[in-house]
Amino acid sequence: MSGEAYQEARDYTVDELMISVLSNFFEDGDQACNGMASFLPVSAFMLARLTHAPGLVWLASATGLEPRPAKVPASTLESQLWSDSVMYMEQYGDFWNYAMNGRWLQKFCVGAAQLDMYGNANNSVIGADFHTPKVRLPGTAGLGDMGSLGKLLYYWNPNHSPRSLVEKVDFVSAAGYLGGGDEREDLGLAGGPQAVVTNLAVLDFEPESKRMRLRSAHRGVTMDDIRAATGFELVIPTDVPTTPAPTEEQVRLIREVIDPDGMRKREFGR
Amino acid sequence: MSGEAYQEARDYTVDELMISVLSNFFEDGDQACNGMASFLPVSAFMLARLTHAPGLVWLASATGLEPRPAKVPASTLESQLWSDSVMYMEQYGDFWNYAMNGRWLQKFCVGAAQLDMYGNANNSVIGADFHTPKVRLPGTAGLGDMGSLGKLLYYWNPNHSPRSLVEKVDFVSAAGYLGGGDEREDLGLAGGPQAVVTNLAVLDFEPESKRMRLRSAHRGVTMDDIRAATGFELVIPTDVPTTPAPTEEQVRLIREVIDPDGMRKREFGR
Amino acid sequence: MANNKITSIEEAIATHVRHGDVVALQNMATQAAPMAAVRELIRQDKRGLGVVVLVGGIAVDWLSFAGVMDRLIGAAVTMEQFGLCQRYRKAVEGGRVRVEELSETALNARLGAGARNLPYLPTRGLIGTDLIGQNPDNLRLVEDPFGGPAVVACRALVPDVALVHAHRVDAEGNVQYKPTTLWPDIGIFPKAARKVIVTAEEIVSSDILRRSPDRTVLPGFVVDAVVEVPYGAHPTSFFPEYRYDSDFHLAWAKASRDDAAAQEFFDRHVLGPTSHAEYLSAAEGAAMMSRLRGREGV
Amino acid sequence: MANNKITSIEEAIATHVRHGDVVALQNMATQAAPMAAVRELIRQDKRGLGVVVLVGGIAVDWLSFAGVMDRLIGAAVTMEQFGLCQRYRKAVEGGRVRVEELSETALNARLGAGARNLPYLPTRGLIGTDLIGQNPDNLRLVEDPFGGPAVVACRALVPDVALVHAHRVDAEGNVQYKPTTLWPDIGIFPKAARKVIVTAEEIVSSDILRRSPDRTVLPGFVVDAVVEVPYGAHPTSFFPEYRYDSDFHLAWAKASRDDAAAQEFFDRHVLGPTSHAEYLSAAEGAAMMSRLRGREGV
Repeated sequence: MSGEAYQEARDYTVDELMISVLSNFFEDGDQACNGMASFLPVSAFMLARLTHAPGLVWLASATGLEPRPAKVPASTLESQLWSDSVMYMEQYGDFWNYAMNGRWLQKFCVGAAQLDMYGNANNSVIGADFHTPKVRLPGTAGLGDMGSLGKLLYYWNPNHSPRSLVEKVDFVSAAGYLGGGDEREDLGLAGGPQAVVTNLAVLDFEPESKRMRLRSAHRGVTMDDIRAATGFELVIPTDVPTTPAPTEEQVRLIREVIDPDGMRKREFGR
Repeated sequence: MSGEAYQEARDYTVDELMISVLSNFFEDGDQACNGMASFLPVSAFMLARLTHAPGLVWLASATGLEPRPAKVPASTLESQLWSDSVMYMEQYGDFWNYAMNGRWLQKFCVGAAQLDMYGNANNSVIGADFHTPKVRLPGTAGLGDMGSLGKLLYYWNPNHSPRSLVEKVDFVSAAGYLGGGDEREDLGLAGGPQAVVTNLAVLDFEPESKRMRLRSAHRGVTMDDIRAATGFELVIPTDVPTTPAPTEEQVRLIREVIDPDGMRKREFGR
Repeated sequence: MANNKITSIEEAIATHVRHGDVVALQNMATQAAPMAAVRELIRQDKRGLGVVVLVGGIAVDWLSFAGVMDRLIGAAVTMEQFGLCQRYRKAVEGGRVRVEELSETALNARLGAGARNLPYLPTRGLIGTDLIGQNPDNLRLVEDPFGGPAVVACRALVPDVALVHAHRVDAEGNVQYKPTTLWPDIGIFPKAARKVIVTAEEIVSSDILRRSPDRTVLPGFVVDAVVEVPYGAHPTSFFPEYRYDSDFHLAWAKASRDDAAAQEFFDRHVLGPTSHAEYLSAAEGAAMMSRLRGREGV
Repeated sequence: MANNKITSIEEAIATHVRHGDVVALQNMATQAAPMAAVRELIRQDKRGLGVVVLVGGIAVDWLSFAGVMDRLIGAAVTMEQFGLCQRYRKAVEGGRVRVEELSETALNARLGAGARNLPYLPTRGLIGTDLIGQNPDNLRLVEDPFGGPAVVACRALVPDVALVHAHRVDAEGNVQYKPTTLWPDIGIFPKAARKVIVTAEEIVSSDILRRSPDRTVLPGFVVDAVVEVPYGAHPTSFFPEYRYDSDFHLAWAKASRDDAAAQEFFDRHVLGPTSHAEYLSAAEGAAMMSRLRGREGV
């Protein structure tokens, strides 16, 4: 790989930027697994394994260990993704031994319909009454577990808006920092949300208050854009860097090797 | 099979009699499984499947489903016993789903170093102090579970003696009827010991007191023999029948088909 | 020795599923749903069913649209890339389907306790969420008797019937999968349920199963009925045999947004066909099959 | 990508097992014990080990005789048709080995809780026995918060190291078994332990494992050391490769009843051989191997 490979790309799209950012959260020695409709995380895992983290263990769809998919398929929960695996892990009896254990599978990329200023997530219902909601969302699935099992959660959100980033979630389907401060800790819960990667910015959580904080803004995105697209007041440091661009090599790998069909684009502008 | 097959055999040994008695406890629709050093139960299951209970499901060594062993091998926990199985059942995650469930695997043939007048069993220690026992026995293994999980327990004992049939066990490794009467029921435990098949007699439990009772004496065994060999006072009805002899066909199958190597004899006179 | 459990899908559903039953439904979004059994539930107009799913898909959408189910116990309902299940959404939002939402570990714990005849099993998931307070009948925060952290006790759940689709099954109900990932539900759904109906791509002799006994995942003694239904999971996938039918899912996703269109689709594909063969031809059987096999590349 | 964990048995035991550790030992009476690892524990004169077994056999007898272990956590210890383990018996009766006796469901529950980071898991086994009162630190009768029957809470057990023997393993530690029944311990022992040492009949490339991924039973990321040891389970069986060595077991059973004879046997077979190769030749390697393979008829 030539030195130029490490040069920041000039020509990249926001999906490629988000994949690059997500991939940098994963290192050799981590184990990563993906759920359904997770084109950006899957691309990020594949990218990390091809670049800085060849030793990142990947459990595709939480069942196919160390697979060798040709490319990102049309679903992140189908057999083409776990092709040529070294192990098919059974879910009920086996996967949860490792996922609950605390020594393995400590980092998860997760999405939610609503995320609030303290990183609490809602994938259950929009509206006041759980049993006759305004909108019935898909449901918490494994997210309600990961939020409480001491995992480090990396949220991705391709549609940064006041509807998806709200002051308070209508319903807590997955624990973030609850009311903020030490509330999560006091409940005996380790880990928690680490970052939120959106189509506009990268956000994290202010260590004391646990309030969501702007870490970096994507190229060409202004503070006003971000404020207008966020349903609550973000903690905004005095100077906010621009999100580091992907390298030319990262962009090439994403476009030519990992996701030539552009499945990653499907997540945007829903 | 000719009518003569159903004639009582004149020529049979006590091991063959015990196998015949045990086999009659199992019927079509039951599921049976064996543990280690269980030559008589294994022979009984094979006999039942060849005669009155072709639909008896057998889970060899609690792992090989519906096996087709050529004969009883030198161990009842080795692969020759589960050869040609239709399923290899995993133990930790799977076997116990069925064994604990309550709908399946309801009858177990079990053995114990000590059995008392209320059917409590001891496979743990002889002596007063658990931690410096006079004799350290193998341990409760699955027996301590089966005694409490509502199973119907059929004890077999090839060495009927005051040492193995005692008034009170030194240590309760598996629950029988505890102190007798309703004590077991009051603890919410269903099932319990149903019979004890020894080299001298067949015993069961008196419905009210739950005390061990003589049901039948083997051919040529006197009341005095039984009294002398039992470490407590048995409930003895006014007339005690002779244990029904195996049929000629049963004896033939045991000797020629099931256990031509006579492994079953190993259990006697230890 | 054989206890022959082979029957028809009509007979199996008529005999083993009663109105009001809690039905555990194998399903993982667009994967492995026993769709032939699901359509039969609808054709027989079962009512008041509770449906247990890990991740329900088009099956739950159809059962909701048909008014067959009035409650769901599960972790999620979605058709993944084909979007949310609109008919299920409408039914829930209209109060016609009541949802008991559980995380995966909580659902597994409820079913695991059911299988093992335990009153409950614990999880450390869900702590801090609104899902515990929402479900006091089945989830309770309890102390650890050894002084450790509290756990969420998940009450035993014993479904009346489990519906399972498999690659191979013999007449006694021994179930085997071809090498592929095992669907999550197989690990526990049929083990917790009182009755089990198995539909399979193929009914085979036990001798076939004896060639790879380590691949038998369900013992016959837990199974009540066995039905051969090739493509029995269509339009969901059944790897490695065939993948999900994208065109079919897209067509339903589109139709489901409009009452008349949904009813028309339903009449053509669910209520109309009087047999599985008719269903397959309505779905362009042969063409569909080769398309799905081809695209799966197996 | 490969994280190469291949090492020698000496190195593996020296690096990963400390005096006083709780060691989970795969074993089922005369089956599948990681004997090469066991002999290395003895040669390195480890002290104060706790040994976790479902059903221990000759391995536990040797570890007791050598004074390596001072406590056992398990459901049973026996060599089945070769009789009780006399040296283990003497050690327990003499107060040199302390026993925490658990039923199978209680041991599984303790390890299951350890694997899943739960403070405890419940069982309904053991109720009414003396084993609960005997073990208040780890077993407690607790009420069901939903008003059902009481259960026995079994406190989480996390062994320091698990010793496993397998048919095949790759350099990263992905473990695969040939079609045979899975040893009970594989289901949970290595998943509950902090560290895992895998000895295998054969180290193979990952590509071999990828041919039958459904037969991989342990993912490499839980494994710390990988050692190739053909006949590594001798004198216990390792089906379908070889059966237990009856002559060897009988010889030990006889010798173990007499101090001098036991020591002599021990010097010859355990302490004497400085390598696994030497051990095998002391046990009449080639002759033994063909005998055991022959008699197993595989």
